[in-house]
Amino acid sequence: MSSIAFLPIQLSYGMHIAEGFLPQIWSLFWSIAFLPFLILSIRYITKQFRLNPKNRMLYVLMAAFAFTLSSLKIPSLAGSCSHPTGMGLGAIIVGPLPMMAIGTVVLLLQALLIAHGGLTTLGANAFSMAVVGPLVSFGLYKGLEKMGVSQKIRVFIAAFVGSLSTYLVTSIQLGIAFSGGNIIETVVKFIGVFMVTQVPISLAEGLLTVVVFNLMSDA
Amino acid sequence: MIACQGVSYHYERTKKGIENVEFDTSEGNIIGIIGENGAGKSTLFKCLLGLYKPQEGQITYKDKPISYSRKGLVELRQHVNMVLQDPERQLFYNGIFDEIAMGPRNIGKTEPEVKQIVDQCIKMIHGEDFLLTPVQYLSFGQKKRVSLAGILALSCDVLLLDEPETGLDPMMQREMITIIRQLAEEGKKVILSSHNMELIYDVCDTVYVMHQGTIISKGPTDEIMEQTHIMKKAGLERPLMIKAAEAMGIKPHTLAMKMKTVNRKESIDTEEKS
Amino acid sequence: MIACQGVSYHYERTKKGIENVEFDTSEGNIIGIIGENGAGKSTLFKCLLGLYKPQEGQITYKDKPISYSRKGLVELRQHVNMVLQDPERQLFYNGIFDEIAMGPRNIGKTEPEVKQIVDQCIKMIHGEDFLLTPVQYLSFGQKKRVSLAGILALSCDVLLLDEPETGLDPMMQREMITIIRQLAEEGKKVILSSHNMELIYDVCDTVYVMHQGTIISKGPTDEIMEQTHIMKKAGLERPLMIKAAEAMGIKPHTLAMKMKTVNRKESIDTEEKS
Amino acid sequence: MIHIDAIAYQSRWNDKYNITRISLILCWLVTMLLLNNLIFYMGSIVISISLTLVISQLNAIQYLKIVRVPLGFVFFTCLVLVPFIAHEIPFDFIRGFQFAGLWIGISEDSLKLAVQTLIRAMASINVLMFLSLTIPLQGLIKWMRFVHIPDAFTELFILTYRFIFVLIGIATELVLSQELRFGFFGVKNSTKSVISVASSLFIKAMERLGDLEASMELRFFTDEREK
Repeated sequence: MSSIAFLPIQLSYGMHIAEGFLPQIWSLFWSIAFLPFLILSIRYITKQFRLNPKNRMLYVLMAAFAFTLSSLKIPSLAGSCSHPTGMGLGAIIVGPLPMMAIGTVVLLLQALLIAHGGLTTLGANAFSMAVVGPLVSFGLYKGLEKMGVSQKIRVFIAAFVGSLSTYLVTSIQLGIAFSGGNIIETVVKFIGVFMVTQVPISLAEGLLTVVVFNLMSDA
Repeated sequence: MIACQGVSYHYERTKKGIENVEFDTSEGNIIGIIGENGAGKSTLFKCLLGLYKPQEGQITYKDKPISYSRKGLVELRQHVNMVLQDPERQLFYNGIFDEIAMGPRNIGKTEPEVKQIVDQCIKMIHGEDFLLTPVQYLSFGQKKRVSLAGILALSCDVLLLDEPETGLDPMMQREMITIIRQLAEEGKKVILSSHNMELIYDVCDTVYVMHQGTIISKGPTDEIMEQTHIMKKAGLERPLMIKAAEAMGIKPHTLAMKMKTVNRKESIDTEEKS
Repeated sequence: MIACQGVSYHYERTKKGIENVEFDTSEGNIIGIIGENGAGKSTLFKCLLGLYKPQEGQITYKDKPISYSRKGLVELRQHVNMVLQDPERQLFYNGIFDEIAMGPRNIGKTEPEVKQIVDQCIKMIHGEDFLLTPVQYLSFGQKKRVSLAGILALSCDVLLLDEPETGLDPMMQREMITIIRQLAEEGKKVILSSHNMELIYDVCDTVYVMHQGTIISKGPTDEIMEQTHIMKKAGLERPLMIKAAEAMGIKPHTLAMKMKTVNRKESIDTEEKS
Repeated sequence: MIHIDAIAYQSRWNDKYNITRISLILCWLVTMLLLNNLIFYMGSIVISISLTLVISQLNAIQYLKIVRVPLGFVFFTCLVLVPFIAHEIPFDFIRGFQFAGLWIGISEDSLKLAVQTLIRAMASINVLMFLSLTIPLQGLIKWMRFVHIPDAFTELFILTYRFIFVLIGIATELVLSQELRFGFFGVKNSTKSVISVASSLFIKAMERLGDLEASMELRFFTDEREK
């Protein structure tokens, strides 16, 4: 038991909204906004499981990979309180639709196993990380492909901007919920505060995704 | 060179760990650590590497207590380092050169120095033949040797090997033994943990027996491994060689000498045929 | 029960694989397959399981060629199945009950039937103590036993074991051997691959020696393993028991008998003490 | 930190009344949020912590060590709530300054908002911890089946729960071996090593795919949905 319980694991906080942080109206709003996407995604993965059972383990490993990234202790990476999410990578490999369910599973496990995020804020977090992020990444990847941009740059931009968009959406969610009448100003405030950690992390996410893609095409 | 004085380390919740461990490398160049799974072998290794800080006792390198500052640990690990059991989990690059060069590069060696170090390490692991093969096409045994070379590149003088023979077929095991012996001859201390009693009996000068976090016995390998009650207590079995000698009513040493003749004859036979 | 006639299977890219393999289980209940890493052992296993379809030759189960249709394979694997070397690659659930129940459930057994099967399998692997522990908190040896139970639950009559002893400490190895013997006594055919010549020599009735994709020798374990040239050719070593006997100038069988007395005496001694 | 799972597994009642307990805790969480009442929040904090300590058999210090990180994060985010940004000086203005035509500062309202949010989040986090420290995920899986969450999602959840332990095991060794070869020596090395660990982990995960598929096929996993 010791070997598992005391892995050098620590919390590294990404841009997840903590349990109970949002007022009830916004918890409800984002949960409802997210629900149709989740239903669509579950329908899609149900069909995919039936179509090709191999997809099941592919999705599982995507989810497990994203979770593991978030629970890894990286020694002495000073100033980092965040981590890459692997969502952009997933979106490029399996498409954005299954990533919505995969992202939700990851968020659920993060909330329950590493107290990162929450249940009442699951809707809000999933909307930014599992819906907008993968959609942006996938859209950019496909869009840039049509424009004839080279693979490496496409992958980088897709992952980088996808990760940034997740953080932008979270800032907007927080801004709207705590605006006190000044929505734009408050959103800008949150964007500014979290920029310090999120921009380097998004860069790392972009780089990581490029490296993985190179390794995959080598192998 | 490296030694433990009364070292205890307990994991927070399970209270397991190691208790009052005395360990030193003064006797013998190849030192074996044996015990069941969970007896504390890897906890001890992690303490020796400064990965865990003992709650009691101290660890000394060349008679000085080790420092747990970032700088102190980097210093320590240039002298004391470990090869993990599973090579798959310690190879990061596609090219063997880059893989072996990783450690030296990280501590800021210049490229000509790196080149020299890598060449040397390749020689030590007898890896000249496959130097240019991408890592993913290597056999398990070759990967294991490359991961050893990656640590040798740090030119440390104490080398911890975690189950160096696991997963190797008999020929590769023999090659690994040859390499271990060579390292010891060059003056390095090799500390190895293993479940293979024959291997330990074959290569180790000294052996430490662990059981439930404590060292229940230490001494010259042949003396310790002959003692049924110690081995039984530790959940181990005496090496076949010793049992066979007992069955025949002779000394294990005598059998070992006779076996050497057999082995020598065998290799001569094979050479003649080929 | 299961047999190969002139089976060849080559990998598309590397051209490696197995060539003209003749294999059957008529002699002996525990059959060993030995050879270097890459000699073709796991390719043969995959062919026997219908995971690979041989390019030449055929595989028969109870004298009927196996069918590679979806239905045929499901049918086959209810009789012939395999336990992988690394339990981490085989365990799908955190709950041990669900893990063992997975196979039976998938072939449509009802829950009461499943419950009965799982109970039986738990007993076979002596796993009553840790039945309720989630898989992630089991020791390596326990995981290995659970992965065995997951296959036993299919109540197949031919069981392939890939290096069943790797990573186990001596006591757990002995436990694994006991389980293997029990299975054989119950009338199952056990086919195992291993690098541990002592294990093979100890438990197998028949042994197949593979080298570069072909079977270079087969026969009763003691006869085959005594032959230096075969073992050398396959890149293996004769078991220590045989070498020791040769060194003493006696028959391996005589030594084995004497060893049994030693082992028996040892366990009696320990029992008295405890 | 994943030892929350180990604690839940070792807690009293780890296998008892899981479905009821989960349903009750979820109701508690939602009711608390809906009532939005300070006294109710305070009461919740006291009750949830006491219950957690009793059932999980943790002592107060161990518990604090676990909640320290999420609470610290919430506290930090609440600090961000304190300063307001507005075009006009609010009537309950306390202190601040004007910058580029905007007022930045603290008002009674913004302070109150921050404190309220902090208390609400603290209460909710403690209730969530009560759930995750006293009910193992195995129980949650039962609950998910009980309330008929679609099979595919539950399946994805169960298998992911299993494989995070496998991947964390691999990742831990990858990090260890980087650490031993000075991979985290300096910022530049660290960044390189993090990416190196993450990408190796991904490749290893994908390599498993083949094995897992074979392993699934051997136990007819693939046929389950076809019935």
